[in-house]
Amino acid sequence: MKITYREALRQAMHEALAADSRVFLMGEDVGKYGGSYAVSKGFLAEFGPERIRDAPLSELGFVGTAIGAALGGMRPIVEIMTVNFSLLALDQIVNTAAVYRHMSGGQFSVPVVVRMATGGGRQLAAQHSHSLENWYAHVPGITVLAPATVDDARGMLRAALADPDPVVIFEHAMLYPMEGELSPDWEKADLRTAKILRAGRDVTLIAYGGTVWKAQEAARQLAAEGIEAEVLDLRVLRPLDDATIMASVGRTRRAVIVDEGWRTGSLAGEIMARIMEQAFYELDAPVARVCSAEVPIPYAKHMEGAALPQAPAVVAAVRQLLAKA
Amino acid sequence: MKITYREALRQAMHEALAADSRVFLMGEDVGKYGGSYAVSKGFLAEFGPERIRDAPLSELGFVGTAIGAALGGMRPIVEIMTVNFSLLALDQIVNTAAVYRHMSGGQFSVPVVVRMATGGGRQLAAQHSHSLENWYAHVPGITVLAPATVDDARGMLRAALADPDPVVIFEHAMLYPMEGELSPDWEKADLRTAKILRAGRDVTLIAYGGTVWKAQEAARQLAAEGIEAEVLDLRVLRPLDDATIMASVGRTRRAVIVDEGWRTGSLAGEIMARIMEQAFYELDAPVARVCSAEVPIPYAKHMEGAALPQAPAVVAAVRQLLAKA
Amino acid sequence: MSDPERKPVGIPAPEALALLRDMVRIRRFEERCADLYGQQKIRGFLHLYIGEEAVAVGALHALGPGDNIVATYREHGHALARGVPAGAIMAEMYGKQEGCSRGRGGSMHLFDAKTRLFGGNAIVGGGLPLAVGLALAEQMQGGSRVTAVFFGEGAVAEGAFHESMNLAALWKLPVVFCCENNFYAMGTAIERSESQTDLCAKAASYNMKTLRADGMDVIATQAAMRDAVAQVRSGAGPVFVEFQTYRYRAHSMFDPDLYRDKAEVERWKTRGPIHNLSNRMKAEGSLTEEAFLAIDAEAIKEVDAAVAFAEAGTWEPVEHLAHDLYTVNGVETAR
Amino acid sequence: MSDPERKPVGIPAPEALALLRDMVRIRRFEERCADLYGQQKIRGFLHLYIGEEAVAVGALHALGPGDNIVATYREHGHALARGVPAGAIMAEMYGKQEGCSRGRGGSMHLFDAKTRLFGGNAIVGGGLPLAVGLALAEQMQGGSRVTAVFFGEGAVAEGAFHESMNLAALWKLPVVFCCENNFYAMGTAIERSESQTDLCAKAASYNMKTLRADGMDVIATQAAMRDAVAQVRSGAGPVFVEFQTYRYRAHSMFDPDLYRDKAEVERWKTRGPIHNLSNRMKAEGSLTEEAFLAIDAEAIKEVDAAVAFAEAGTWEPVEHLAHDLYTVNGVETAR
Ligand SMILES: Cc1ncc(C[n+]2csc(CCOP(=O)(O)OP(=O)(O)O)c2C)c(N)n1
Ligand SMILES: Cc1ncc(C[n+]2csc(CCOP(=O)(O)OP(=O)(O)O)c2C)c(N)n1
Ligand SMILES: [Mg+2]
Ligand SMILES: [Mg+2]
Repeated sequence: MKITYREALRQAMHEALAADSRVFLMGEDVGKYGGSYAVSKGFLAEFGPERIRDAPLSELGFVGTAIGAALGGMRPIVEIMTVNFSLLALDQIVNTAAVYRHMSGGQFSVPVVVRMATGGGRQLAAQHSHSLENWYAHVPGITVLAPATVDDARGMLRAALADPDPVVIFEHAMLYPMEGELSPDWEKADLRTAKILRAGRDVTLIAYGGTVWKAQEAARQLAAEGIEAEVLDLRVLRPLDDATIMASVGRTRRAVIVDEGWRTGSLAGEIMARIMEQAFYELDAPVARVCSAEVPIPYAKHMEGAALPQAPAVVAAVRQLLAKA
Repeated sequence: MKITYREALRQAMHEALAADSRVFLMGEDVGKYGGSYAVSKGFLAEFGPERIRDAPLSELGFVGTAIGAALGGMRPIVEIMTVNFSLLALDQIVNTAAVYRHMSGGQFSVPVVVRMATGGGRQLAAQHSHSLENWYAHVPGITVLAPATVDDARGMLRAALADPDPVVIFEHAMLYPMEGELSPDWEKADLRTAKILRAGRDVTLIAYGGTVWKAQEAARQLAAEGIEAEVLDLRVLRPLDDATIMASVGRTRRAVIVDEGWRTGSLAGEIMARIMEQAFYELDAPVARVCSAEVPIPYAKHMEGAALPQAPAVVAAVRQLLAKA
Repeated sequence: MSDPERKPVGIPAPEALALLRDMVRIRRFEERCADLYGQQKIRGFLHLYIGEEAVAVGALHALGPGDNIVATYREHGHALARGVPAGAIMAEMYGKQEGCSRGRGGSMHLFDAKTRLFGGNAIVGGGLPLAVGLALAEQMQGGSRVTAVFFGEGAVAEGAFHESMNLAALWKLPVVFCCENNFYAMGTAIERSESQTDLCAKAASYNMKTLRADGMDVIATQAAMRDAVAQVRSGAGPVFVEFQTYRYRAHSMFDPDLYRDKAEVERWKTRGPIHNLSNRMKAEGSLTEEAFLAIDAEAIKEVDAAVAFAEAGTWEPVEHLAHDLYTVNGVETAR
Repeated sequence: MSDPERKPVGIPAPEALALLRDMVRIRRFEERCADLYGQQKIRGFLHLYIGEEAVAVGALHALGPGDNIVATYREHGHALARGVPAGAIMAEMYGKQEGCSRGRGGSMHLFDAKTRLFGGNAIVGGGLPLAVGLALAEQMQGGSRVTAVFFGEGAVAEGAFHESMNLAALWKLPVVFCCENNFYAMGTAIERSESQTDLCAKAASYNMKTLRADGMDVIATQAAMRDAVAQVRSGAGPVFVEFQTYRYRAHSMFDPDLYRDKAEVERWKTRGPIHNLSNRMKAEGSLTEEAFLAIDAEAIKEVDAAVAFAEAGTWEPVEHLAHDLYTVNGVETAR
């Protein structure tokens, strides 16, 4: 069945709201407006203002409120409109949600799910185009997801809500209108494994969220040149699935990581470090990465395009890797 | 001349305040209390409450105020008591200070200096022991410093204030009482280069801030075993001085990075990635890292000690590297 | 409220005409923006100010050229009223390097050093601390500039508002907090976001002077702002001004605008700021229909020229991507 | 203020005795903590509540066992008054695994699920949104628990305070905001941090009910809190209570306490909460000096036992470092 990423997310939330009265959705304009990305359209009428709770502009406050509500027995899904505004709420996520269980000696779990849109590509400029998934992936105590496929958009929320600890879900803003085939596997979406979306023997392209599709595009272009790229969708950014990564790199002996974050301190860098640590002797060439340019993302289309990682840059990186080896 | 790190910082600020009427210090308890780490003790009496400005508990507000004051022609030094509370101010640093010049097409520079204490080791537990230098090092538009020596504590501020763009300075809380010999070189402190603190041919230990001294300690222990470790103090976390790093690793062909951040997404990972990119074929062994355990830092002394990177772990990592090669 | 259309204009005709002209300029400029968005000449987020023109125009006409302005993502009106050339603004929205922010910022990030327009800020509440800092710098330097910061009523729920109000009042800083209360933050009506909808009462709790103005009446907004500016400039500390207004269009071009009663929108439209003033001027004999049409025609001409300027503009070379990232190395490359 | 020591106690003697006992317990416990800090048995930050005992004791005695408590880093008193065993608290400060947070939290992070003590929070203002959330959960589940959140007057300047107050008032949540106004935030006196030092006036601007109590008089704190809790439990929405109090000791063990007048400290000491109550009880004949000494001796015995318990406690094995990081894999190792 064909379905959009947005619709898959909507179905997932709808199912959760219908199934468990402890689940509620809170965030700016999730109700009356219908969600800034229209993911919760129609929910207010169906579930009412208590459970589809429009919050005032107070990211720190309502994210902290969701954490407290989770401690109080609810299963909140809190939506931060975009990752850009999540900086205002970071204190509550890092200093409360993430540490709470450990610091209390295991007495309290915090079953909160935090959703937010991320990424650039819509000419929204410097303050609205961040990709800070790497920052979240750095924080012990939380689980970080980046659904890139309609299967994961449909399946991950259920697993996230079943998880007794804080889970942060990044939805790449460019993916909402994307259509895909929903496979029966969506019900098996887990919070632990990476997934090979395309098999290939020459190089592994490692990506997550929005860059998965750029990697796929690059793989198609490379195939035309006779280069068989394997495309690995990380899916889960914390904990990283080292086993799947290393198995793939062990087979292909080369890897390029495609990451929309700024290069320095990117998640791509972390994966390179892990490959260095765990598969150094299996590499035929140094792992490469294609990231965003290290600038605030500009508004103008051509400049934004130049700042973000694109398929041709991935293709070029692969060619260079193969030339070097 | 022997001097403490705290005193070196104090002298640097004193000099700046005395030399330039545009410079002022703002932060929680910098005045009447004398600074939570006593760095600004006595300043209030000397410079008055306008220029030694106690701020209410409002990290977002007063950091943004400092940014605005910088735009308005002042040269603010804003002190965030510790990196832990800086999460509350991150929005202003990332979404205003860092992007301002680029996004305005080069019309406005933001000459603000943000100082903060960082790190663990004093049994202050999960909410007071963060090391998030890597997050700041990820952000284009700012310069990030980690003075580890009394020379840098004394010298970096002058350079930071002379810089027309935002500079963030991390002072490791364990270093304040540390004594060191102030060398005449302090006046040459720049905001671009890493520094070799100890020369050695067998392995490069790369560290910054508080871990510099753990690396030094490890180097001393290794020397007793006949292993000559080079100790590289990064000093500047953004931009990273790749040239000095690669030159050292090119000589020693092995490196261990010592970083108090949590391992996943650590600055150590970034440096490993860069070495992979730039010096892969010169390596005799995969680069290793010694980081903090990925847990909220616990209060109990032995647990905190086990969570933070320590010299013996560095020694062990080096031994393992050499055994492998 | 008494019928605003009967109130005497009460200021000299040339001044009133200047206000009228700026409101018409903004209206025509933004109507064209909406068209151009449809044509995909303008992209990204576009937030129109249509209906609210009296606020920016009245407020900015009460400020001097040395004063500082900090605005939001809904700031075309402020930039135009401040004197940023319409061409530079339009070029910015096209993403051309002749734009007032070199095409880097777009609609939400208009900057202009010359007129002391410190942006365009797309983080709700993000401009408030900045304004406090500009005011602090002024106070410390013994200058007489006033800083005016604009923000929506939605921003009042943010911690940034609270911290900024407290700092400004505590330190008696020369800043005017200009709250553009258009009663909605995206789809959220003020009753659903504020436990206390009397925003002046909120502001007063910081021991700050407050004023409320009919934001549909440019004479009233200017008068209130003059009052506020005079107090602030005299050293009496900050003032909070609530401008009650309404946006006639959706929040942004992505907004289906399903959360408001059409009747409510229509009701507010009867109070439109442009005919509010023009009718009063006509009643008093200081404006003829021809004169009004001439103003309108001139505004349209200005917009045409702005569009032509933007169309003729050039694209920043992609090699300049990392320019202006740092001041020292103007051409530092991203790495 | 009329002489508090002349006011009738006004509650039954057994109740008054219970209040007195808890205040003495806290006082003796904390005096020992200070000693133990000198001996380096306790490390990290240690914030003493000495002088402020009437606040936690009065407030917690007005709550039921099902209610939720959210506290700050200055929370020994709250934990003790809430019924967390003194031994578990002392062991926590020793860093022993018998501590109420397994030795992971120390003085600033006392947790106890059984008595619904949701910490100990070392981020100023950090507990407020959490409390709002606990209250929201309660409201949504139709329960009758009240959440009491404690914070200093310094926290009132934080955005977190403002956002939390607005959310709670807007949604009429069952939470009592207990502001422990000891007039200083570290070295910063309230006049230097708040443009409006009347905190009830600030709180009232959220359309929230407010109460002010003499925080040195446990009868008054309990009465105010009972009032607040009754209103909140009746569904009338949140209440803000300002307890005016004073800390006799420095902010933390690192604080040289140079920002306060010694005379000011001495003046407040004459209003000490313990002798305030004990003298009134004695005057009314409901307490003899012997009975008081017996209470004191009992408290000292309890503290001795707590110390012995802590001393006998064991260190968590370092292999357990990553336990409790996630719930699913209770023993997931850090990697
Ligand atoms: C911190 C933050 N949160 C959320 C948003 C998304 N957003 C943009 S405008 C807006 C509504 C703001 O309303 P208001 O302050 O009343 O200004 P108006 O748009 O009505 O002029 C929201 C929620 C944002 N830009 N920044
Ligand atoms: C967000 C944050 N900023 C700064 C600090 C450092 N700090 C700890 S306690 C304190 C003073 C708080 O004063 P108040 O809220 O009045 O509580 P009190 O200590 O007087 O009980 C400060 C500045 C902190 N812990 N958290
Ligand atoms: Mg609005
Ligand atoms: Mg206090």
